[in-house]
Amino acid sequence: MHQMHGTGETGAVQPAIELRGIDKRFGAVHANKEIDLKVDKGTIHGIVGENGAGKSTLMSILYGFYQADAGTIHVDGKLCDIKGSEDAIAAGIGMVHQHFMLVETFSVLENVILGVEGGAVLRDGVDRAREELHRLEREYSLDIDPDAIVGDLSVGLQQRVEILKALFRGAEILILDEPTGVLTPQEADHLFRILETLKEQGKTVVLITHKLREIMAATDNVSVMRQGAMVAHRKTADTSPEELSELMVGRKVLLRLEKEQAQPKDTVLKVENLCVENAQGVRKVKNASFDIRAGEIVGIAGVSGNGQSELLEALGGIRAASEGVVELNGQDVTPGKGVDAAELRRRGVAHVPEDRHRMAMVTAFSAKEAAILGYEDDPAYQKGVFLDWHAISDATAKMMSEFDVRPDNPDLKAANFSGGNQQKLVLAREIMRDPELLLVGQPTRGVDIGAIEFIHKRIVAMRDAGKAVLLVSVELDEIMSLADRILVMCDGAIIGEVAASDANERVLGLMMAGVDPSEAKAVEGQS
Amino acid sequence: MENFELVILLLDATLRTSTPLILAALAGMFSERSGTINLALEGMMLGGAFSAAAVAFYMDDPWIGLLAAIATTIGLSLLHGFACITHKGNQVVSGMAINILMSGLTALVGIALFAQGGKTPALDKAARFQPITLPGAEAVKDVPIIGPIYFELLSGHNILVYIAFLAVPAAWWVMYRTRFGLRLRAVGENPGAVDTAGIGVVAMRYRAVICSGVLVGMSGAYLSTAQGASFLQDMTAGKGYIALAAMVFGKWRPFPALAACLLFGFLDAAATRLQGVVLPVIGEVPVQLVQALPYVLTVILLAGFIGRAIPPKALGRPYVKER
Amino acid sequence: MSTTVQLPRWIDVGALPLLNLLLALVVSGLVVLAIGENPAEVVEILLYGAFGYEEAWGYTLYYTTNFIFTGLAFAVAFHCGLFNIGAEGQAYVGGLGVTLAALYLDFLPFPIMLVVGMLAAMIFGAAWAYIPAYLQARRGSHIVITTIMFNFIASSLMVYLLVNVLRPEGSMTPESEQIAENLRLPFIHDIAGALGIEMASSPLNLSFVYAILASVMVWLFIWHTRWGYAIRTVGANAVAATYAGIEPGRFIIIAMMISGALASFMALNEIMGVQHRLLIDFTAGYGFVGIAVALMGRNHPFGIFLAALLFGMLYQGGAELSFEIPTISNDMVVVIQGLVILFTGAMEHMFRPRVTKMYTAWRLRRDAQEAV
Amino acid sequence: AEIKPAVVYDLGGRFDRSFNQGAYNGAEKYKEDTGTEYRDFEIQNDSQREQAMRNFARRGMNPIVAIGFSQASALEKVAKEFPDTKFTIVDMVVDLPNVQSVVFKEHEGSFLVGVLAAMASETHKVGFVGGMDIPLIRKFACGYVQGVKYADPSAEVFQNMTGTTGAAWNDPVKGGELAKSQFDRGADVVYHAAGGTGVGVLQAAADAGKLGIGVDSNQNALHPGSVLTSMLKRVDVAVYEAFAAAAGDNWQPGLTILGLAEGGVDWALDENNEKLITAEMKDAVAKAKEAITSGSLEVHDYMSDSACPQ
Ligand SMILES: Nc1ncnc2c1ncn2[C@@H]1O[C@H](COP(=O)(O)OP(=O)(O)OP(=O)(O)O)[C@@H](O)[C@H]1O
Ligand SMILES: Nc1ncnc2c1ncn2[C@@H]1O[C@H](COP(=O)(O)OP(=O)(O)OP(=O)(O)O)[C@@H](O)[C@H]1O
Ligand SMILES: [Mg+2]
Ligand SMILES: [Mg+2]
Repeated sequence: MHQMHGTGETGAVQPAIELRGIDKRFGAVHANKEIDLKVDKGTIHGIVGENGAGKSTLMSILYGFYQADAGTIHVDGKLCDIKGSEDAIAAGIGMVHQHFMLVETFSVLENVILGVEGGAVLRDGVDRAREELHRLEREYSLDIDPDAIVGDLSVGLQQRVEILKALFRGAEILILDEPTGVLTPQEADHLFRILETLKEQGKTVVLITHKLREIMAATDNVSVMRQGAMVAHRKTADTSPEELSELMVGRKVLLRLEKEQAQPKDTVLKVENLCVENAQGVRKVKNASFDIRAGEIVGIAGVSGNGQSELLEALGGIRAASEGVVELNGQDVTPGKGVDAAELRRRGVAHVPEDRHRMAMVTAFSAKEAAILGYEDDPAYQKGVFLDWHAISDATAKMMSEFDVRPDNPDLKAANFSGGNQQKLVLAREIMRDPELLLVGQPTRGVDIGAIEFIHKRIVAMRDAGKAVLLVSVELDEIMSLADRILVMCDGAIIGEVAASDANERVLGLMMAGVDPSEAKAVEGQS
Repeated sequence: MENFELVILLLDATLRTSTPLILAALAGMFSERSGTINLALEGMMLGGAFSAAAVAFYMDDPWIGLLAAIATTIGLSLLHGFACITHKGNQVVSGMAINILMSGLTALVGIALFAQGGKTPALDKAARFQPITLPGAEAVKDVPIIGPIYFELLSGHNILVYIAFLAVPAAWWVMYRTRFGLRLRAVGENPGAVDTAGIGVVAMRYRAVICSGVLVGMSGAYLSTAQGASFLQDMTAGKGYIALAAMVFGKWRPFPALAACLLFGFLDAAATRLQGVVLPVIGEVPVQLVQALPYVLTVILLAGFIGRAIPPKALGRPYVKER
Repeated sequence: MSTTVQLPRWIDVGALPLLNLLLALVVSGLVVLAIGENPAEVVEILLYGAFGYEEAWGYTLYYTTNFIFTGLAFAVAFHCGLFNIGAEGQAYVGGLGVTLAALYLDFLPFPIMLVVGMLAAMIFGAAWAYIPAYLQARRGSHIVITTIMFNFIASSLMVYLLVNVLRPEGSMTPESEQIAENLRLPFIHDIAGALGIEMASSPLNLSFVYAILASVMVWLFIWHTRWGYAIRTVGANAVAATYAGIEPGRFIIIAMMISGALASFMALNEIMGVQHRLLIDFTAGYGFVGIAVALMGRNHPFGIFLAALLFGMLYQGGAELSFEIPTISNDMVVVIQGLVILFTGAMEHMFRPRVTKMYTAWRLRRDAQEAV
Repeated sequence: AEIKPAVVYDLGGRFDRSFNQGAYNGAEKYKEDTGTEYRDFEIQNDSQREQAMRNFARRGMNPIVAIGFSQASALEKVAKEFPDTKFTIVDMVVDLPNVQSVVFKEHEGSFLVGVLAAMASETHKVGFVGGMDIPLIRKFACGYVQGVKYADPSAEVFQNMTGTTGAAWNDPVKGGELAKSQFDRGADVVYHAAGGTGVGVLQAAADAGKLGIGVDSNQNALHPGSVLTSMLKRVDVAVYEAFAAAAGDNWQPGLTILGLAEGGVDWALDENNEKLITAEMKDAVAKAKEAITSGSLEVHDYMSDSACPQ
């Protein structure tokens, strides 16, 4: 990625998009609060904000997917009444959604022409589309086979189809919602080159991302959202990652955690040559070998999508190993070979998955029902053949008070807790079991600052009590401040290990991008 | 030679028995490819059969009866759509409700109109679809091989039989070669993609169930004004479900569905003729086994033992944007 | 809707279904008007037929018994996220179990037979549910379609057996032999009689008590046992179930087999209780009505009881209706049934968004006032 | 005496243009003749039989006439519960002190139409379509075959049954298909004993320009010129007689058998089919009738030994 040129005289040019007073509620959730936003023509404009800040909602309103409760949208200075995506497309807006909007059983070509078929009978339109597609492919180096079935394509290629869709419709303004979350570093680089080309052609790009590095490298301007409100606009050149993250979370980002030197003891978990495949049979973890000892926190760093999730799920007993051996305190617990999640729990493995909302929570349950998920067999919760709801209620109340879950009502439906509070409940459930081994993914994603500190302290306390912890996080800050040893994963393989004391963001970053550890350190040494 | 004749006659009967299945299976396909489960085929067929017979009786014209049948089934489709598309109700429940409702309503209205225990009066010739003799059929009647095939098998069916068989390539063409078909298939796979492409999901799905209504209306009219000569209570006798099975068996595609309908129709025709026949080895053919065969085959297919039937991805799921 | 304020239970499970039911009845009234009869009179006859005399109560509760069983059957599967449309076939095959037990184990004494008959029904019903359950759990076949197919397969199978195997020599009807006197479930009026209470005779029999017990057991099972918990987890979030070590496939099979067993209890009422022989189509669509009963009762045994009572009333009152008003055949009840299923089942969301909105607005206003 | 009679029809209902309709006609005729109102009920499924009868009995309806053999087991039960109510059952024997059973010698009537069918046939092939496959219907078939062979020993008879359940009485589409299959095989006269299903058989005959033979009621008028004749089974008489006997206080429990001699079965000749029946046919059938009533010709009853002489 090369450095951006400044935009020059902002304000002199007509903004490509102007949003005024956009307001949107989903039931009781106030997703967008009177938002104003100006995006200059021919620029790349970043939007950052924590999970749930309302970024996707705002852009979906601009694209006509949702309707705002209040506010106006101006495109090229003209008031634009966007009632549906049709109007947005007509106004020259294209969007690549966070969750792709593709028909997987269709070919690339069919996906691209959907909605702009050029006639009631497909044939003529298809031929014209094929030519146009070729032109676009060449112009933006978006190589893709127009007749490939989209479901067979990699995520990166699917994203290209989305971009092609927008360009085919003649988009002058392109919105990309977290496009790099699912990409390999190479694919991400390619994407940014494409965006650069678009900009050179005078098109406007709105880029939503969590990665401040990308903002700093690729955008001209940046806007920050927090809890549904737009809190700041900056020229990228005039801001810093520190300032942005402070704006995002609403206070200074936490500094390094104070903690003692680790006192590792016996090996608790031993992983040898572990291979794991995803549902489509693609090998996502490749020959991973490592071990974790009692009294240490091992962190796994990596760009999301590089196999960490599958590794964590396999160790939690949810996904079978296709090869390799896993031992817990010397006993074989290789997932899929007669050992499942329930068995692992009985043996003292607690698991906080990355996607808690989807995997660790049953939102239709009451809080106390959710609080025994995975532990419903615990004798403490039984009274004869029945569940002892009094005991469960008491236990839940205890979890709630200890982890400051609000409101502290065990009978409230889980769905009625905010995202952060749901997560605290899950953490409480798993950590308060006092397990031998804690597997934890993204422990602080979406929780507020106060809670982050609290959770970090609890994890360190577990370590100090002689437990083993495996931490997966894409936040390098978090990994570096919590872990005692850091393993870096790239493309399914563990490509290296760094002691926390030696780690810094650049080395880890290079390794995460697949650069060999020794080389990474050499590069680092030169700078 | 005699066997040849028998086979021709059996196939001839197969065409007659599979016609309502073909029309209904195509109807199911249009609805389900757009993401709306249509268990209501049975009830709609019944409603269509009733309207066709009743109106044909009053007007003495099968074509007006057919129109009435189609109007009725479109109405029912819209009701189904209103429950499942507009109000995001459960599609299975809505289908079952329509089936039960029509089973009662046709009889009730029939009694109110004709006081014959839910039947409609027998239709005379003018009020029914009559067999059509294809050009030259009489001429080749006595030519060996060609005669039986052309005269017995291909000629001499009523117009709805020919419409049903022509509807299959037509449906294929619409599904795979037109803008409407592309959008329809897309909305059954990923309504989000259709929505973001600037196409209304709800309108698209309504159009699909209306197509479904048109086809199933013809199927019902065939039962009461072409194959039969009056409506009687529950005369569909599970044909709607067989058509549904054929559609699944045909993996939600027109030509394979046609093949499934012909197979099921053939089984039905054969069961009629195999009755009481003692075959070597097997002994007397249990008619019930032959009758159950379509269902058994469909289950085996669904279990993935012969190929795989993958339904449209969004099938059965209402399109919910804002949770 | 999840992001809005939660509706209080009395609206969610009380007012909304009632509103839908009311609409169904209004439309039914219009149908009655359309065929030239007086809806008020129809309602009167319906109510009189269902509750107006002692015997009517017996009939109403006899139908209710069937609906409780099939409603519970649907509900248990539904809690596991499964749409079991196969209660009809499961009950039919369950009836085969009862009949075989009664015909071949007739040497067993009465009280033992009560249990054996029940077990036989359960085993057969559960076994019939097992196949679609297995196909869903292990091979991903859609349970809605497979259970529909299995209804038809059951129907063919039973016709074959009744015509070719179970029909006694020389009999013209495809029915099994009568089951022995001492194997029948006692009628409630007989039990009452034995206790010295005079009661009009009706088909209401001991299986009604089974139905009440089954409701309590289902309630305990679903909300107070680990298995019930596991089943609900699978139904609400299969991914979370896997995470928790609850294997969805296993509980899909368990839930479906329990569902099939519950459906098969209908055979106790019909065969051991009333018909005393296996006959063609004795299930008479009760299995399908069970879907409506469960949905109306919000899949809770108490709600199911109330909904079953409603349908029992419709059935019995409807029979009276077709006796009293010749132009209204039994089909009127079928129409009402269809409308009730349509409005309370398929269109259950019709009023919900509006009611939710109104309630949310009211709540927000109230909260705002309280905050002041 | 004042009576409150009631009729419970079998599946197929009072307008099946056949068996049940015969009963309806009998009841209607009685009402016309005497002004006595009656109640009737069409059952929709097997479970309703008992309830219908019990309902009538409880309301004091008396006598109650049950149409069809399927009613037997339900009637047996209800009759025991209401020993003071008079029950009449048509087509089946129920041995109880308050039950009168009326059965017909359908084989005799079928014999006559068999004679006519054989004489009307030009292809020497005739057909039979039965409803539900039960001994009673085989009895029809067997009598018919005997009649055909009597008139034309070389003739071939195709036989089909519609089904094995009650639904077989009410499936005209299937009936039509069966008739077509028999025409395809060369038959040109088809006799049905299939209740409502037979409507489809006669329709198919009319459509194909062949001849059908009706059953139970006089069905000649359904397709004038295409229905050769109808085998009359005087269910109407049975119902009428039951009502009349109860009113005249001479109703007797026990078995009544109605054959040719008693006028319980016959063949139909009216303006709709007079052109189809030649004088020769009339003579032949009259001769056969005479022989049967006099006892010189015995038509084998299938139900006596569950077999039909070939
Ligand atoms: N369709 C919807 N229905 C109801 N609530 C929604 C819907 N979409 C989003 N929300 C809610 O609106 C709020 C903002 O969500 P949004 O998806 O815009 O956040 P985001 O900033 O894009 O977060 P992320 O970084 O996780 O993508 C959240 O509380 C979310 O739960
Ligand atoms: N899916 C949901 N269903 C019902 N109510 C919800 C849902 N999500 C959020 N809410 C309600 O909306 C409120 C705000 O939720 P949201 O997740 O946006 O909170 P938040 O500001 O992100 O808090 P946190 O920082 O704890 O995640 C919650 O208190 C909750 O009552
Ligand atoms: Mg987002
Ligand atoms: Mg949040």
